[in-house]
Amino acid sequence: MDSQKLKSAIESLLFVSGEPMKLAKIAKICGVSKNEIIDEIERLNGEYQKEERGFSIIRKEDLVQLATNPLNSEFVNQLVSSELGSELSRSALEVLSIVGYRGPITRGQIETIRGVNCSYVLRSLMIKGLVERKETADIRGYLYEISFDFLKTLGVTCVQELPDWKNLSKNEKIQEILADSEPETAAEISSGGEKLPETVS
Amino acid sequence: MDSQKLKSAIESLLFVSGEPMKLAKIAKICGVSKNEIIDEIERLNGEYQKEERGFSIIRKEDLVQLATNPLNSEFVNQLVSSELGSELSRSALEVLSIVGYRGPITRGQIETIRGVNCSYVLRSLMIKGLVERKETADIRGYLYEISFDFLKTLGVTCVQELPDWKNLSKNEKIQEILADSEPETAAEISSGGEKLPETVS
Amino acid sequence: MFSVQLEKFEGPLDLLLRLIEEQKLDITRLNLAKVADDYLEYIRANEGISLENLAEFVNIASRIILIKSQSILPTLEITAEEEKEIVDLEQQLKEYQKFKNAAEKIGEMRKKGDFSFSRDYLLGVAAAYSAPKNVNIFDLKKAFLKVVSEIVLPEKIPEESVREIVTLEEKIEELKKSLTQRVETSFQALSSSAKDKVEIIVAFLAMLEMVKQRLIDVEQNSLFEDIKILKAETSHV
Repeated sequence: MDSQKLKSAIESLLFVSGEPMKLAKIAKICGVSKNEIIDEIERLNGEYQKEERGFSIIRKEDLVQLATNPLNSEFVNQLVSSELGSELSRSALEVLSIVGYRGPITRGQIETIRGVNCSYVLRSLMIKGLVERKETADIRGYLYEISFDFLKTLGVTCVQELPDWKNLSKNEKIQEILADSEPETAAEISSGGEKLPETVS
Repeated sequence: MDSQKLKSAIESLLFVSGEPMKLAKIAKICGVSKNEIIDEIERLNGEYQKEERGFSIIRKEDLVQLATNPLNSEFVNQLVSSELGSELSRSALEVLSIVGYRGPITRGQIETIRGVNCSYVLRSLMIKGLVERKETADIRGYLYEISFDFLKTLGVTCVQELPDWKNLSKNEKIQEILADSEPETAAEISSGGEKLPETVS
Repeated sequence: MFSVQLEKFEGPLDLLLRLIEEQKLDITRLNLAKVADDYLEYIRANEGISLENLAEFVNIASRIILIKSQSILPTLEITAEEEKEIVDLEQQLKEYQKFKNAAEKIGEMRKKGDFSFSRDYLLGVAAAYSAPKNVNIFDLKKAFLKVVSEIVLPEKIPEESVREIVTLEEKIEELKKSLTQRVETSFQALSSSAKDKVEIIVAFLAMLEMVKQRLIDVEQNSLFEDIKILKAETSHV
């Protein structure tokens, strides 16, 4: 692989990976030696600095990670605080209510109920700490539920205290649509897997 | 802010956001006009392409998202698995094309073009996250449009890069048929025009 | 002869386009008439059509019958509304063909697998509890009720389509009735204005074609009497 292509591949890999990547892993994926990766990464980082790009590569021994240029931290902080502090969208509120009345529940089931992909909404609810998830041992993958913090904010001790919970949590329409798409949901989980990363940290 | 600094800030913001960002939001954070952002993003994307970088900026209407260069997918694929690449049925591809070239579009309009009910196909495309919908204030109900994820699975940066875009996106004859079939009222259906019934609402 | 018979078609346009493309024909009124028999035959056989799409197949069938009838008996009068329906169908098919071709191209692009990947939302940002303003338990209940109200159970689709079919069948009955009348008129007109016997024979053959199509039945009491044209007894469509 020529230097240009290798640089491009490294950028793509570091961009997508949320966690620090082992040099050896990058080398293996690109089919070149670790030293070539080290050289290329140094060259890349030099370019980022010289051209004042928005990125910078952080290296600690055998691990590398793509991050933002510290000079832009003012803008980045503004973005993060506005995202975290933003009001709940209508779809966020809907997903939240499904997690409240039907949780613990899988992403696939939430999507079956709403008929819309929910991966982004769920992720934003988790980052805001309103929803938590736990891993199951079976094929269902992750189960989502309302966080303890959010319950406290709502002034209840458990979801069962949500208005009309007993009745609404057993809603027939929801039971029916979930039963209808049972095989479909199972297949999706086994073939696709969760798009969300392992950790939100 | 000079062009170099602005470019850098945009890169950092898009990197951290991960999700599509509104042009207006970037403009607000950077304290410049929306047009300056548009210009800078076009310049950035040009650079990415010319220099074969690992990035690519995807744009849809007022939203932009930073993603990887599609030419690096063989490497990135080894790192993350995408659930978006699963094989689609012929009918799903037809609906996707119509939504892609003609969106935002109502379900009734899609059905006028295909001559057949599309509610099930649309639902599954929305659950997959390939199609999105937005509610309208008027009687048309939902408008469907293509998602960023769909554009990413084709490796294009905007809908205008879809094959034969010019020919398929605007067509007077089809506009006419669509105009004829709208609004959809009970009276029109029972009179048996070329309109298809809205069986699900 | 009828290789599409066993295939499952998603809609009438899908089927029509396939019949036309199979014979490498352009989308024209004349060619629609040519594939009319196959189209009607497919609907008669019926097996490949899902219940929820039957209404659409039947709806287009009424136009196909009209196109066919007119190609056999050019003097057949059709209303302005019917004419518009036929023109619209041609147009619709042409448009559908474009999107069908585009869908194929898009399918190929996806198969190539040159995907772009993005990062997850706020990846690397620490989760921090931020309570939403002005959301209480009753907002959650309200949102949940909205979610429930928007659920559409799949069973409803065929049920409503069946109701639709009933009205469409009535519509086709109507069409047949009016066709029969018009055929009768146009046969008489045709044969009375015929310059020679050849023209009468042509008209007669046209009528027989319609009999074959089960659109009409003919009745002749004795050899040289007038031929009566009746509505077909058996209705297949």
